[in-house]
Order: sequence, then structure tokens, then C-alpha cells
Amino acid sequence: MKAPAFSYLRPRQLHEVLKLLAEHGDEARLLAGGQTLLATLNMRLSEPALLIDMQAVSELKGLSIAGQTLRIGAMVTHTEIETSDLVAQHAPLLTAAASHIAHRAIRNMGTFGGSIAYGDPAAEWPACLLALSGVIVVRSLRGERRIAADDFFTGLYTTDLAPDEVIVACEIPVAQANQKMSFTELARRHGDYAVVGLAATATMLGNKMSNVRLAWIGVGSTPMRSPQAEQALNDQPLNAQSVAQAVEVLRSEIAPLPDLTHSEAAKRQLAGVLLKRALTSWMSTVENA
Amino acid sequence: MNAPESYFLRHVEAEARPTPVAAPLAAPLQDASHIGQAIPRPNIERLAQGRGQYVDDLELPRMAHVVFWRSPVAHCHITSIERDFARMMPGVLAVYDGKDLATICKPWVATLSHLAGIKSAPQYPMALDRACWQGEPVVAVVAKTRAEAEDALQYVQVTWEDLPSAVDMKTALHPDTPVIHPELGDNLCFSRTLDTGGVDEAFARADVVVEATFDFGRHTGVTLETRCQIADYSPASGQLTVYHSQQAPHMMQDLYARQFDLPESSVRVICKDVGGSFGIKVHAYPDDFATVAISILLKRPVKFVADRLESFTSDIHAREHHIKGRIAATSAGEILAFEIDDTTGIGPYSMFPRTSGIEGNQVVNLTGGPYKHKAYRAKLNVVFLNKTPTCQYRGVGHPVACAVTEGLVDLVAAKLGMDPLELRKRNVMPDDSYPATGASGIKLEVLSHEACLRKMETLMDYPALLAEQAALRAQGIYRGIGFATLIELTNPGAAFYGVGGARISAQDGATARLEPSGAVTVMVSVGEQGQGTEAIFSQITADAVGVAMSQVRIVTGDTQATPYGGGTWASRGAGIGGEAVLQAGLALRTNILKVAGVILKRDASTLSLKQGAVVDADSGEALLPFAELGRVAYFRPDTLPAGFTPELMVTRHYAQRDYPFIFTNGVQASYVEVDSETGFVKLLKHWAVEDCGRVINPMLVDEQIRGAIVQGIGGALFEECLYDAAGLLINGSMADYLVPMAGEMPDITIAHIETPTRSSMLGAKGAGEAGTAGAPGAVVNAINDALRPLKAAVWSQPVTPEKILKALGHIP
Amino acid sequence: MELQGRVTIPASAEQVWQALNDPEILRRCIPGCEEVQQISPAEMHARVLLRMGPVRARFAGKVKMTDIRPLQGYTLNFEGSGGSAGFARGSSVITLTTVGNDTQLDYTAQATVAGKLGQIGGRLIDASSKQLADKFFAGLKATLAGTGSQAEVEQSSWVVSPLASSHSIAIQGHSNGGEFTRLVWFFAGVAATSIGVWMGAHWLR
Amino acid sequence: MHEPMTDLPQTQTIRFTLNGQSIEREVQARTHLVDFLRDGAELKGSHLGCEHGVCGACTVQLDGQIVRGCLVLAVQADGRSVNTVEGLSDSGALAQLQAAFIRRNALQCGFCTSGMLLAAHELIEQRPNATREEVREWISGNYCRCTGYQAIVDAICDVLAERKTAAQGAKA
Repeated sequence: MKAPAFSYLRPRQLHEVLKLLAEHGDEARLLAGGQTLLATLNMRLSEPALLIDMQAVSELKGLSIAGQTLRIGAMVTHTEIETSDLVAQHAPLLTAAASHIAHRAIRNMGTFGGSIAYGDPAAEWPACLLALSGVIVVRSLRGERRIAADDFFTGLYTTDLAPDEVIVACEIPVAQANQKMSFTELARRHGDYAVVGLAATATMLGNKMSNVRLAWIGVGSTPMRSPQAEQALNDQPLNAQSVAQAVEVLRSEIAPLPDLTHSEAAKRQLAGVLLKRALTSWMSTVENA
Repeated sequence: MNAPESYFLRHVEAEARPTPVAAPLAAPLQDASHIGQAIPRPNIERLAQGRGQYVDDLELPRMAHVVFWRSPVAHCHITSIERDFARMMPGVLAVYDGKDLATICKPWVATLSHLAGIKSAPQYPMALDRACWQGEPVVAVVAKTRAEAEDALQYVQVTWEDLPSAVDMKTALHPDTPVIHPELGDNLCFSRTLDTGGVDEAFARADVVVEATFDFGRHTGVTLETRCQIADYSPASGQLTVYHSQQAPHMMQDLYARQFDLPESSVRVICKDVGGSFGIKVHAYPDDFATVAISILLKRPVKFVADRLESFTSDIHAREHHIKGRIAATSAGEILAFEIDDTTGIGPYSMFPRTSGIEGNQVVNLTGGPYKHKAYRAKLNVVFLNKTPTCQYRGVGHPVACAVTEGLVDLVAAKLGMDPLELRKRNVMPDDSYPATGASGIKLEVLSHEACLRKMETLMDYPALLAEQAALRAQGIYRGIGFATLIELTNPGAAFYGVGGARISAQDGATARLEPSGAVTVMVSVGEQGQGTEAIFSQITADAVGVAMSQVRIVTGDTQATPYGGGTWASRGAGIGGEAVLQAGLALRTNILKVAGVILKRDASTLSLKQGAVVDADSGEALLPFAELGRVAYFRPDTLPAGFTPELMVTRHYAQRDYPFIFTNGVQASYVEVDSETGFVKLLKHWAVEDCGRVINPMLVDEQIRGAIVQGIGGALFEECLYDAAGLLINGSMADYLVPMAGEMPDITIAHIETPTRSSMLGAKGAGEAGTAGAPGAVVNAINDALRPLKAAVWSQPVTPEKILKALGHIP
Repeated sequence: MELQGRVTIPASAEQVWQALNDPEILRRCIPGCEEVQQISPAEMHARVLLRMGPVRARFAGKVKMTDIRPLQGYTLNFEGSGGSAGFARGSSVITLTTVGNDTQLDYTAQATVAGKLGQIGGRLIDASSKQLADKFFAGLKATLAGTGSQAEVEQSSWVVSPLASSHSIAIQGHSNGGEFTRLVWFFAGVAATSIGVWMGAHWLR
Repeated sequence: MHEPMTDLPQTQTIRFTLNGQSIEREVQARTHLVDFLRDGAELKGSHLGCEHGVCGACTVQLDGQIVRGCLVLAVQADGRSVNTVEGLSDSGALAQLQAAFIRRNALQCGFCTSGMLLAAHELIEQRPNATREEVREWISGNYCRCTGYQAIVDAICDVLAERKTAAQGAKA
């Protein structure tokens, strides 16, 4: 399986990337970590005329804290996030999710921005960004846009990103002391795409939950939330009844897409179990608090 | 040959590794210092440095690369092939269709005369006007580089008309299902019934009768190195050399000679390093013949390396069975009878040359194999489908027969409320009852079921495990223990293929030569695929001749350099090849002693050989190093008496003739935890007690068993070739066809009972497949043991979370 | 693979019927459609560029209308080749019913994607085909309603999403291969391509 | 089936450090790193098992980190540093692991071994305290059909233990 012939450029400046993209349009393809694109090219499922490699663009790199915001450059690799103390401190959900992403050799190349740009419904980062109320910062020759994760994933592998736009970074509000976070997923084999996964966050006021965000992996055709289940939990005390109630609401709310070996019904069951387990894991810590 | 009784003790139980106790070998091997030792393989440093030589690592002058346009659908009539655009692409040397290749390669029909009534249709290197499965080669594009060939492949335009297809084995014989080869009359490739008599009576008088239906998914081997070869035909000499990733080089030599009408002596098959085979690389594939044909037509070397996607649709598949099983027993726990009705779906053709009938035939032969019941009835239908052809893959029917047998035994145990281990103890053939004949008619030389079960009980500390299981169940944690007792067919005689007319050698040979330097070179017809064949041949040679392993070099995998033989399959390498090496080594020892006697002017009987030197038989005093003996024999024969000629190169052959097969036996146990909310299964631990006769290298045997067990677990939990209703493979990539990875696999503890076979002096039986044979049965039984208190059961492999959730009633 | 769906279009059956027979409107509503040529009243040639994530595949093929029932519906049969990517075949039955001032459009579709794409990603045929169907009919709806914002198109694909269940049932229901080697072509197209991305994306990220 | 829409060249000259030696070659942009290593640099130790990034047989080091060699283009390595199993064998970096692999018979056919060794090497460098479970998890991206993994896990755990002992010895 050998890729079709194409040209390759490695600009050093973001504006060069934007110019090339505007100039070549859909004939050009952005190369971030390449862990999806290159497999697709090896299989000749795409024949771009030009690859624009962004590895040399320093504006797209680095993790930083600005005020109450954690900024993740588009070209930051999965491994950088996995091993970052900054992330562990300010977005522990990401640290928890990182080790579920494929395998080390892929995490060393694959990038946060690349993962967000594809919006794979089975991938970890898009769901985490949803759960964390993240914002995607995109740039084009026309200027900069900031898009809430809630508005970004518009369909199966389709996002709000315009053809001439490039993701430069994602911004995440830093974790608060009274914020609960949980990442769980079920995969047949370690590192496989999840059958079902859940990235959940909530703010605890005493024993009451608020601002509950449940972001699901492998359920819809996009990374998606379950507003009704969230609603069932907001302003509720965290206890067995509220959990059971939320699980019931969730199972009637979602209509998961089947995969090769798991039916809609099975995924519905599994999603309920994940929600129960995530919330239960919070209970102990709350009671102890 | 049959070795004298005095060589053997029976059932000497192994203690823990590394050195199981076995019957001592006879003089001059009684003080063997290599056989039986866990010695690391001497020849793998190069593999550990990435310096092996796999076929794709080889480059020959003027070498071209071939890629194939394969049928994208299950069954179609090829209406036109447009090649001109592809021909004009850069680097392209030729574009061929099936008719081009058929002009120089004869078609084949894969049947065996001892599989009564088996039928198939003529098959060609590439489809002529009809493709019968998704992945059948139709057009070949040859170019100077692989990338150029793939570039041109995109410009090959094939038009076709879909033909109705047969894709479901359960309906393949229905009158409304299209017949794939009308000239054959129906889609039945092979069928067999077996009835010992007394079955109905047994079921009538039984206190308990249990029935279950067992399903097994289609598997494929997924060797990490895909199938590959370089065919190099020299028009000047008429010599065809094929560098092949293959298990049976002499078989391929014979087939290439016959299909292309070449003299056998003009065909040379070379197998260097092989990146995994497991039965996938013991067959003759259409694209093998196509690659050779193209080399002949182009008069230059041609390399074919299957890419991973085409591997999934062109490598053989196996194991797709649907079996209704019944078992009858008394309330005292005596098993009275087994009955099975097996349907298995193969491809549109029986696979060349071993046929696709053998696997189902094995299921019939092996079901109920470990037990002493007398009544048995079996029915088998092997049906053609428009899916990838199936054939022998590691375990060949064993994993299916074992899972059905052991599943039924566990169901009886549950119904009787009897401990499943106890039930097995009461019903296995007693260790002192051999030689014996199984209910299916199989001849069993000598087995050790009772000893293996006893050892398993202590190895896994069964009582403690039961206590833990009970305690955890009280907490709502569902763990299960599953057993699988098994027999494995190894060391086949001619019964397997030769008597059926397949030109596959049942005999293997070894040629041992003392080099002037004192080193020993042994050329063996059984090759290395990673099992450690060459390592154990070195061990055997070292002991047989009396030389250090470091002084032994093994040569395999070249039809022009080694004796003729069958190769590596049916767990025959150690048992058949090893015995040939042993006999050649002993013969060389005798000849060395003769030469030594002459040089030293002593009676050879007062001499012995140790550590590469001739020594005094009594004192052990070193008298003559091999290097000195070699110098005299090769360079100063003038100093030897007239009429005496040193014969320092000898060849010996061995074929197992005492029985159709030499069976091994063993028992496996699995300990699992089932998440009753998600249906996910965690493998906690796995045990195997194996009796493969003489253990030549315990470390290598254990690693064979572990690897085989994990391959078996793959089938039990993960692996299945999924097809849609149109006969199209929908998970044909490494991401979607789930092979076991390190994260989910358990640690595996292995112990041995050693009951050497008397059919050879070495006493070794095979060990390559028993792990795969027993693991699925043990794991599925463990899962069902965990599910039993929840009143759920799953008998369909692979056991997925979906199936468990259904069984638990969580989902419809 | 079997799909079904329903869209209610704020237009008369006449208008909808006209639209369904107008190559230009079809071209506008079919995602990625580059060209539609009317060959005969009942046959069109079409070329579609299917784009999903990093995957691009150009499908060229024929669409044939059969069982034409003016103002009530027809059957669309398609076969199209995506070159080395794969081959898609199928059919879709479209039925129109007048409901007050609106027209209710029901569709069912059956599909097979042959070749590489089908092999590497059976997983998402349903989801992607359905999304494309949703987009097409939402686009049709938007066109006839005189509005056509992306948002609305996306919206409607969610409206139909509870149908996911019907797919899985339909898949399990399959028995006879011949019957199911069919699909309305653009479903197959997007199915085909999206699979590739899914394949690439889901294990690599 | 498509004609390039750009007149940009489809080959270019790359310079990078390969196993410690600087190398300069003209390559097609489409050539992935392992094809370049095997054909362009005549290093056959990195193997191709799937070419879609799943099996791990093609694992090589890029700037000291393991990557899937079939999912990196040779042109991406321009100006960077690449190590293969051959280089890391000659430098002795893998010696301890190789010895343990051979002692434990942690390879059979050997096709996965190059990638497995490189993955293991990054583990013992990055996670000196890894547990047996973490070792299993770490190598779960490298496919081996022969061994059943246990011997590989044992070999890696041996090396982790040896290095711990050595480290403690150094402290004392």
C-alpha cells in the first residue's frame, strides 16, 4: 500500500500556511501529526496534490496558562499532554484520557489540533473538549474566530471549520477546586477506539451538582452531549436516587449508532453503566469532603 | 521404526520446569546434556538485531513487482478488462489477465481420494471470466517498483456483472440458493457420517441428556509477515528459483514443476526467515502460481508481497462451523454417548493441495476424543460459499471439536451438580488402557489424561480457587473456572495426505557432515518458522554426535541443499524431523568412531565421543579432537589403510509408520471475571498441563504452548471475519479484525507430563497446536461458569460483550 | 445496509416531484455533486466528490429511475465507481404524500459498498449513508422552502437520527445477498468515503 | 486517478541524521519513512506488517521518540534524527533488552522484534518503575502472533529489575 504521488511543503510561519491553503484549496491537505492522514494516503483513499506540513510552525506549539485559561497549541502531541504537569494540575480530565489514545508511538506523533479537526466521534479529545467547555481558536487570511466546542462538531467528520481555516489552539477553563471530573471508556482492547466512552464534569455546591456536562464517545455521529441526562442531574444532590434517575433519562435520551459488534441496545446499556460508575466514583469523594 | 521397550518408562510425571523427568534415552544418549534442557535458541541474535532475511528483504537484479486487481465482490462475471491506460503508466512492464497465465499454468482441482466423494472445480492462477470471492485475483500489473505498479493498478478498468452468490452456510444447500459451480450439481464439497451404533440406545437409557448449539466464527491467521515470494525464472538454464515464505518447500517444488510442466530438478524453492506461518503458508495460492507464471513470461525475477488489506481476503480462512451437539450420561456421571451435526462453510473452491475437507473431517474424528464412551454419531456437511477459501490453520478442527466436547461435558456436570474436574476424571480414558481406539475409530498409542488432570488440580490449587470464587460471588463479583481436556494429532504418517494422492512427503530426512574443522553441519528437510526447530535440531545433534552445540550448524529451507521432506505442519517438526536428525547424528557418531579406531589403531568399541573429541570409553581420557580426525580424514587419507574410506557425511530418514497419527494430550484451565453489567470479560489466569512426549527444550515448548493458547483465546473472545449479506468482508483491516494484544492476555502457567512415543527413539510428539486446541474450550467454559448463577450461557464464539449482554437479558 | 427516513417539505407534491426530476436541483442538493447530466428522461449521469475528513473519492456513475409514479414517487437505481476506493450500488424508493399544504417524503434505501472501502470500514456505512441522506433531503427541503442555511441542513440530520435503530435491525434481517447489493448512489458514495476516514481516524487519532 | 493541480515538485532532497550518521538523499514526497529506510538506506530491520499504523512492526525512533514508521513521511524527517534497530544494536543501546529477549525466548519468527525492542526501550527509559500491567499496556500497540506476549513481558520486567538494582548499587 503506497501513497499516490503528491508535493510537500513545510512553511515556518502560520500566515504561509494560510496562504498556501487559500491558494490550493481542497487540493492541499494540512499535515499535523499525520496519524490519520497518512494511513488514508497509504490506502489511496485520498489523492491530494499538496501536503502542507505544520511541524515547523512555532505559533502552533506549546502549552500555557493565561489567567484562568489553559491554552493547548494545535500541534501539541498527545504525549506532551499525557506527561504535562501543567495539564495534570489544570485539566486532569485530559491527563486521565490521554493514556486511552491509541498507543505510545502514535501519541508521540498525533496532535491535539489534528484530533479536534477530524472530530472523530470515537476519539477522546473532542469529547473532553466538550466536557470542559473548551473553545477552538481558528485562523484564516480572513482573521481569527473563536468557536465553542458545543458549536464546533456539526456532523460525521464535519466541523464548523471553513475550508480556508486552520485550528491554531484550544482553550480550556482551568479546573476549579469544587469541580468533579471523570473519564471512563470501554474498549475491547487497550488503545482501541472506544465502544462507548464518557467524559463528565460537574461543579459541586455542597452535595448539589450544577453545570453537569456529559460528553459521549462512540454514541452519536459526532462527539455529543446528553442534555436531558445533564438536566436530570443539575441542582440535584449526588445520591443513589439521582444517579438512577439520570441513568434512566440517559437511556431513553440517546440512540447510539451500532458498530461492527455492538448494537444500539448494547451501547445504550453500556452508556448507562458508564454514567452510573462515573457519578458513583464522585459520591465517595463528596461524602468524604 | 519401533524402538525396543527397554528405552522407555511410562508416565513419569514432570516436576516444575526447567527439566521435566522423562524416560531416559538409550546409550549412547543416556547422559544427554542438551536434550531436555531449556537452552536459548543459538540462531536468533540476528533476528534480535533486525538482521534476519525475510523475503521482502531480498532484492535481485532486474526484479519487478506485481500487484493484483482483485474482485471487489463475492461473485461476478468479468465482462471486460481495459489494460491500455495501465500499460502506458511509468515503470509498467506488463499487465496480464487470467487467460494470459492459463496458457502456461495448468488448472488444479483440490480433492483427496481418502475423503470419499469430495469435489471441487478447476481453479486457475487468476479468474478467467468469473470471480468467485471478494479478493480473487483477476488482473496482474507488473512494474519496476511497487509504487509504480499501484499507480498503474488504478488505471486498470474492469467491468463486471454481479452474479447471485451463496454466502450463508446454513442455506448453502437450499434449492433456492445459487449453485456456485453448476457442473458440480450442488454446493456440497464433502460430507461424512459416522455411527458406532448403540447411540440411540445410549440416549434412551441415559439419566441426563443435554443439547446445545455451538457457533464458531471465521478466523484467519494474520501472520505478521504477509504472504510473499520472489519467483526467478532463468530462460537460459530453464531453472526456476522461488524465494518463498513457506512451510513446505518440497511440496511447492513439486506443484510448480507439475503445474508448469517443468522438470522437478529445474525447480528450487528457498525458504529463508519466515515471519510467522501457523498454517497460512502451507498452501498453494492462486497468486503464488500467478507470480511464477509472470516471472516465466517476463523472463525476470518478480516479487509479490501481499499488502495487509489483500491478506484479509486472500489468505486462507478457517473454523466457520455451526454444530448441534448432544451428550448422554448416567446420574453417576458416566458419559454414554456424544452426537454432533456439523455444518462448515468453506470458499468457492477446495484449497490446493490439502483440500478444505480436512478440518471438518478432523472435527468428526476428534469430538469426544479424550473420553471412554463407546457410542458416537456424527454428521458433517462441508459447503461451498462465495467467501475466501478456507483450509488448514493452526489447530485444524481441534479447537472446534474440543470446545464442543468440553462444553457438553460442562453442561452435564452442571445438570448433575457434579464438579466438572471430577466428571472428567471419571470419564477420561485410563492411563493404563493404551494402546486404545477412540469411539470415532482413532488409534491412540499412549496418553496420560489422568496424570494431567491430577497435575492440573495441584498446579492451579483448585480448592483454593473454588473458595475464592464462592467468596467473590457473595459480593456480586462473577468469576468462572473452565477446563478443557484435549487430544492433539501430531507426527502424521502417510495417512494424512499421501494415501489420498497428495504429493506431500510423510518422511523427512537429515544429512549430517563432520567438517574438517571438527564442526558438524546438519541439513534437514524440516524448516524454521520461529518455533525453534533449528535450536532443537542442534541440541539433538550435539547429544547424538557428542559435540558442543556451538560446533553444530543447521541448514534448512532449500530444496536443493536438504534431503526431501514434508516440512513444518501438523506439529511434526520435532517428532519426525527430530528423529531423522537423531538417527543421522548417531550414524555419524558410528562413522566417526570407525575413523577414530583406524587412526588410533584401537577397537572402536573402546572409544566414545564427547565434547568434540574422541575419548577412551572407560577413563574418558581425551584421545583425538574432531579437528585432528577431520584433518587426517580429508587431507591425509594417504595415511589411512588401503581400502578404508572415511564416511563422514551420512543421511537418515524417518517416517512414522506405526500409527496414522501419534496423539498428544493435555488439559487447560482458564480463570475469568465477567462484568455482569457490561458483558466485558477479563482473563485472570490460564494454566496448561501438556504431554507432548519427550520435551527436547522445555523453554521452547512452553513458548509454543503460550503462543498457541493466545491464538486460541483470540478465537474465543476477539477474532472473526465478519461478512455482510452480500458476501463482502466488513472488518478486513488490522484495526477491525481484533487479534489478541498484550494488554488483555493473562499470564499462562505450564507444566508437563512426559510420555514418550514408542514409535521413535527420540520419543517426541508435537507441541505446536495443543495450546490453540484447548484454549477456546477452557475460556468459554470459564465464562459460562461465571454466568451460571445468573442463569445465562453463551456458546457462540467469539464471545463478545454484545452476546453476553443478550444472554444476561440486559438487551433484547 | 438499509435506511429509511421521512422529511416533511413545505411545498406541494407538484413542486417536490419537479425538483426530484430536475438535474440542477439534484446537483445542488446532493452533497459534493459536481455534475448531473440528463441522458434520457429516466436516466442521468452524475459525478460526485465525496469529502470526509482526509478522504476524497470521486464517484462517477449512472442513476436510473424506474417504477415512476408521477407525483407519487419512483425508484432510483444507481451504480457508481470510486476507482481504487471502491464501488457502490443501490436503490432507493421515494414516496410522496400530500399532508395539508406540505408534502411528506418517505424514503427507504438499500446499499452495498464493494472493494477496499467496504472492507476497511463496514462500521460506519449506516451512519454516513444516513447523514448523507439527511443532508440531501434537508437540502431539498431548504431549496423548496427557499431557505438553505447549513445550520438547518445539519439540524434536520439530527431530527432523523433516532432511525439508527432501524438500520441495525435491517442489517441483521439480511438473508439473501442479491437483494442487498443496492443503494441509492450518493448514500453509497459517502458511506464509502466516510468509512475511510472512520477507519483512519478511529484507531490512529 | 488524478493529475496534480500544482506544479510543485513531487520529489525533494532531504538531509537527516540516520543512526548517528548524516545522510542526504533525493526522495519522493510520498515515500514513507520505512520504505525509505528499507529501499533508500538499505536498512531492512524495520518491517512492514500492515502499513496502516496498527501492527507496530515498523516502529523507529524520530528525534529519540518511537513513531510508526509507516505513518511518517521520509520528508518529515528532514533535519531531524532517526534511529533504527540496526543503529541501536550497534550502539549497544538495546543490548540489555536483546540479551533478555534471547534468554527468555521472547521472539519466535522475529518479525515484530525490531518494533517491540524499540517500544520496550522507550518504556525502560521513560517508566523505570513500570509494573507488569503497565508493561503489558505499553507494548499493547505492538502485535506479536507467535509468543503470546508473556515472554516479552518477562524479558522487559527483567531489564527493569536489573536497572533498578544497578541504580541502587550506584547510590550505595
